[in-house]
Amino acid sequence: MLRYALKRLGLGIIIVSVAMMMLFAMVYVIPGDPASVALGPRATQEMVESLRARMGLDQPIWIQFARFYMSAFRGDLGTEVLSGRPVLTVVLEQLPFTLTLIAGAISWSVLLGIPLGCIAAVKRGGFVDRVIGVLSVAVIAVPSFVIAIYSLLIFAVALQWLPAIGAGEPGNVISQLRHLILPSLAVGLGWVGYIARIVRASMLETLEASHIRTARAFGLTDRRITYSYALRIAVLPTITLLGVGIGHMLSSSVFAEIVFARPGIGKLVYEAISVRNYPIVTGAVLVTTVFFVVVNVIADIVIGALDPRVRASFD
Amino acid sequence: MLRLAKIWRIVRRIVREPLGALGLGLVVLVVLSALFADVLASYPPTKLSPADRFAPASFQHLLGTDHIGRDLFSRVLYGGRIALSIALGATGASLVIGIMLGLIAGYGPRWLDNILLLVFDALKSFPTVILALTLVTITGPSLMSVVLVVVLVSVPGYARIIRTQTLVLKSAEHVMAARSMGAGSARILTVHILPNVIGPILILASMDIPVVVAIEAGLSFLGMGVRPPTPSWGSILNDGFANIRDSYWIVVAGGLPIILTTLGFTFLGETLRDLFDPRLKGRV
Amino acid sequence: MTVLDIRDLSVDFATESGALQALRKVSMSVPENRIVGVVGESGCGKSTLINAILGLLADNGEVTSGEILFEGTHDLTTLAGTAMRDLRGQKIATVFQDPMGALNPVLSVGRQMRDIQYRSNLSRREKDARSIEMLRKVRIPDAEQRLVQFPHEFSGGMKQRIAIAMALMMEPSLLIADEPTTALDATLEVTIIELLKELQQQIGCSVLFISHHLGVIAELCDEMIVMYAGEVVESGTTRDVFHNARHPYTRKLLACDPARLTHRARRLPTIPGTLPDLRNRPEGCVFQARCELADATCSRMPPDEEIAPGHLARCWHTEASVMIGAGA
Amino acid sequence: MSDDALLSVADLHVHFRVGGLMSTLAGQPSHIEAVAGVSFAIERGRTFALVGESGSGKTTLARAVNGLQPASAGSIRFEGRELIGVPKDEWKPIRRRMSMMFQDPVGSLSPRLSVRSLLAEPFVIHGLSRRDLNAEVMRLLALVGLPSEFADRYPHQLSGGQARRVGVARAVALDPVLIIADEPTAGLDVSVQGEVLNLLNDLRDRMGLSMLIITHNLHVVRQIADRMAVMYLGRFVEEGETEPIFTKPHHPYTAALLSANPEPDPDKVHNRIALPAEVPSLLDRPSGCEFHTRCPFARDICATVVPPSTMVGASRITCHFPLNTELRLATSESI
Repeated sequence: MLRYALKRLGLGIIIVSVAMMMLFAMVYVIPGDPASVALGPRATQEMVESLRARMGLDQPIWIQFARFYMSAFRGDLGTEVLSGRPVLTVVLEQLPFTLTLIAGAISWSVLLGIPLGCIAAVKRGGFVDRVIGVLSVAVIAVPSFVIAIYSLLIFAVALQWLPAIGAGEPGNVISQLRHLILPSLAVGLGWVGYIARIVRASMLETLEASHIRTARAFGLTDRRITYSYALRIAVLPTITLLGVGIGHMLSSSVFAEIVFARPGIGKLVYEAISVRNYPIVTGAVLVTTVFFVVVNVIADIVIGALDPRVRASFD
Repeated sequence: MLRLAKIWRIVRRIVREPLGALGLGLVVLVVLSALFADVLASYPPTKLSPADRFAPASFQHLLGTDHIGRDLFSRVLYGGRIALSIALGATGASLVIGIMLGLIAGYGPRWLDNILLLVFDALKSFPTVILALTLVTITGPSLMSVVLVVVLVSVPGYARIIRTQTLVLKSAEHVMAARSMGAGSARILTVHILPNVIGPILILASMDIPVVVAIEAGLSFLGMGVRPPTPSWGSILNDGFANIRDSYWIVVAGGLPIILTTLGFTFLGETLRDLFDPRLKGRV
Repeated sequence: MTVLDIRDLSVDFATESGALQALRKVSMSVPENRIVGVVGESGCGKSTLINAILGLLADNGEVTSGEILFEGTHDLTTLAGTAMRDLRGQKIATVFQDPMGALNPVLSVGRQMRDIQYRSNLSRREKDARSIEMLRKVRIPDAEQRLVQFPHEFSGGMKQRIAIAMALMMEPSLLIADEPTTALDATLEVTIIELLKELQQQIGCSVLFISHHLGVIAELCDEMIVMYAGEVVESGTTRDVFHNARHPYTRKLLACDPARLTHRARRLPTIPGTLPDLRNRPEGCVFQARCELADATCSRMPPDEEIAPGHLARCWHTEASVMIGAGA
Repeated sequence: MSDDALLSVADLHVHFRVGGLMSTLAGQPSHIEAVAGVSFAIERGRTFALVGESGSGKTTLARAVNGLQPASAGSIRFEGRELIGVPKDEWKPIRRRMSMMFQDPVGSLSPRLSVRSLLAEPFVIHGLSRRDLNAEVMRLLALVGLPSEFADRYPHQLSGGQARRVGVARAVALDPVLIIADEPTAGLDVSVQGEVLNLLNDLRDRMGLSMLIITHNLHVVRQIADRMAVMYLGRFVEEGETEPIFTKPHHPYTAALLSANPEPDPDKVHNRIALPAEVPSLLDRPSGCEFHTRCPFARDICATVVPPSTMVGASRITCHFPLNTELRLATSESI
């Protein structure tokens, strides 16, 4: 188990390194000089030159990359050009807001999606199954930012049931929760559908497996077969899906944060881009990428713990 | 003639499913309205008329007007052209690239496979929208940037599926049999592997069309997609969002076509998949 | 007493191109403390028969006639869910063909063996002790240590032993073994057969043993039935059927078995022709299209001719059939 | 081993890489030897059978002969030419002379191709498409006894026996001199097995083919092979003429395999040679004679000293204490 976890972690580190290489290539190799862009058209040649030197842009490309790489591993993502604050601090300030949003979205979509998937699988082919099927497909199809805008229009503007803007007063949990409802609805709604579908599908697949036939032939009760023998296998794909899904949720949360004027990584990046504040952009991308990879490593380790076959195949 | 009869049979099978009929209807509606936008629209989509700003829906303006008096109905029709052409173009490009890379990774040498897998994993580990925003800042907002984003985001998915299938088929007995006869890699890939992996991936791609529509609209909503004044559903939403408290109809006009298009293509794709490849059921 | 008594059982499957009659008027019985073999080639209806007995027919399958009497009292075709479930695992146990898929991959072997004892009042420790005892009986070395292991940590032969241990744990009165050795190598196959025989005598249960391997049936079974296209064409003691087969199909099938040829033959015997379409069964005898004795009488349903006490053949020409396959 | 043999294999080894970098660093073996030093020859027009249980390396050996699996050492001479070290692009003409049939009758046919395209494929691959392909397809169908309308069927519409016939037709399409058949009767009912074996025997006689048959089914061997070899853990334990081995096996493993065959006669009393324990892992080969962990006749020396390869009668065997009695596996006793 430990070996498996270590291997998985090693792979994660390699993936992050490759991702950093790509990020570096994208930002620094593609034409357009960050220094002159950052300073705007009215900057003098000397100003640009001095900023270039300060940012290390006058060095050969591979030295720039090595520096970027080494400092990133030390946790130094550079400093913001204008305010001079460390980028990591700025990004980490915003991270909790995004995490809260994603946690909210995951919890309610899992709590709703798994039971719906089970019900659909058990009542396969029936009316309830069909309704759950159509609804799942529908909520998956509609883009989350449209859901965000429409729910803002309906619940905040028209009905005025819930607040439209911000993350709530600091320290006031009730207010924060009220501010969380609409954004997490927008981010999580599609996931109810995804989870319900995958649980239904893997449940049906598992129920057809020959070991389930064996269990039936030994007279085990349907309850035990469904919820103990089959569900244990059927939730495994859900965990993988959620790991990958964190990426999608980070994307949806960008929209949710902009629509609901909520602080967070997405809003930070969006605003940094409009003023061409590159260090913030790369820093935020790196932090979210690391976050994504870490979540996936954890998801794989959880699966390894639940499924002895996975552990064995990694040895 | 035979082909037409075959297509007709498929259409009849789709329509027999309620969801398929609804999906096909919506898709036909969206495609026709985009094709005949110039006939159906009563105003040019970019024509300003400051006198009519913020007009709610009426017979002159079926969906109302926006903050600079452009007719929303006309903009929605022309926006459909943009959305659909990006969806088709970008999906097609990603498919071609994805299939080629997948075949190379699955059939080629092990080291190349490992490198490609790492690249795919790394690409997928960037959150889509943040990656898109970063790219667009570099390349500037344009139609091509949107296509580029879609390709970068969807190629790893297609390639991975094709790779897995290819790996399985590579050691399948019918491929071994062809190799033992002396067939070369080109023949094995095109005759013995590709026809067996392409069906599922085409269906998956058709189900990705709504995703591409959403990416285009999303980027345009953030002002990072097609440049104004080109009409796009996303930019209509952007215009409307600024005025959501007073002129709700603008966001409604921008959002509805997105919802109808994504639902239409998804329902159609689901039905196609259930009819032609039940094995894929439940894949997301 | 007869443990299992099947009378006139017919099963239909609804398919897109019409009803498929998978079993037609199948009658057979399994007496107490006997091993009864079912032999037949693919498509003969062996699996349908087992699924019908266990009440595990697919959703599109339906029993259209007949009854399956278990211990003379319960008709398994009409038994409702809970009552049927109480029989399964308790009174009727099953070992399936595929040893790889028969155990749940994410639960330990011990947990699964404990779970099937859920009806007993034993403590957890006592249940585990019983599991260990059973594993020892099927000769799994280091049974205590292996209880906590997962199915993938066992070889195919070991998994099949575990499946047998689980099946016999509740000391059922009927064990159904569905091609339990087909997936195994020959040297493993004989050890499993010998194990089964030994445990059957120890426990004193009856066994319904399904196989396409004539040698295994001959070695293991006391009685046997031969199935073709969903019908029982011949039944009797193993000795009667092997030495004095009277249905043309049985005679041809026996002749085909290369194990009978102890010297190299110029041409191996075969059965020309193919199975009839079960959606569109021929009138009368089901084997007539492939039978050289077939004549006009065969278009009427043949009777189950009694050759000797307990030896039946469903054929009009049981006298003439002795000529078939004689050359082999 | 005579020089004019069609195929002669000498001291052939095939390795597989197992485990990754981590397990190598942990000191576990990084390779397993699936085939570990095997020698045999096939004369023209003769049939040679490889017998063994799952994991014995017989399929790997066959694939190595055909070049589908690279060999790591040894020699394979086919029609006088050394095949080991032949560059990839020179294999094509060799494969025209040597064709292969695979285990799964239906699965070894490409699912999206019609029988017509499947039968035409050998000609297309070898650049013979100027021939009248339709006539060739019809000729092949007739050769294996399938009606001509089968040309328009697809693999999933064929029964196992029919698919196997298509496989045989593909294998003989280009008039090869050697056919390698991996479990030609696997998954077929006994009544169909006979048809396939008859067909193979016929074609061999008519076309003067040589065959290498891989199987676990001893009855098949007896009906089709002139010579045979028994494999255990990637090595031959016994090799020789078929009939003598069947009547008088010298290696205990051969004897055990032969005795493990239940016979279709309820009155036979079996004298079985039971094999205790399980087949050892290739990662952890036993010392001395590799069969000693399961051999009922093993003595002390067997666990320590590798037995030499010796000729006993007409067979070459690897055993310290060859059996030397007529095998009486079963005795008929009238009851």
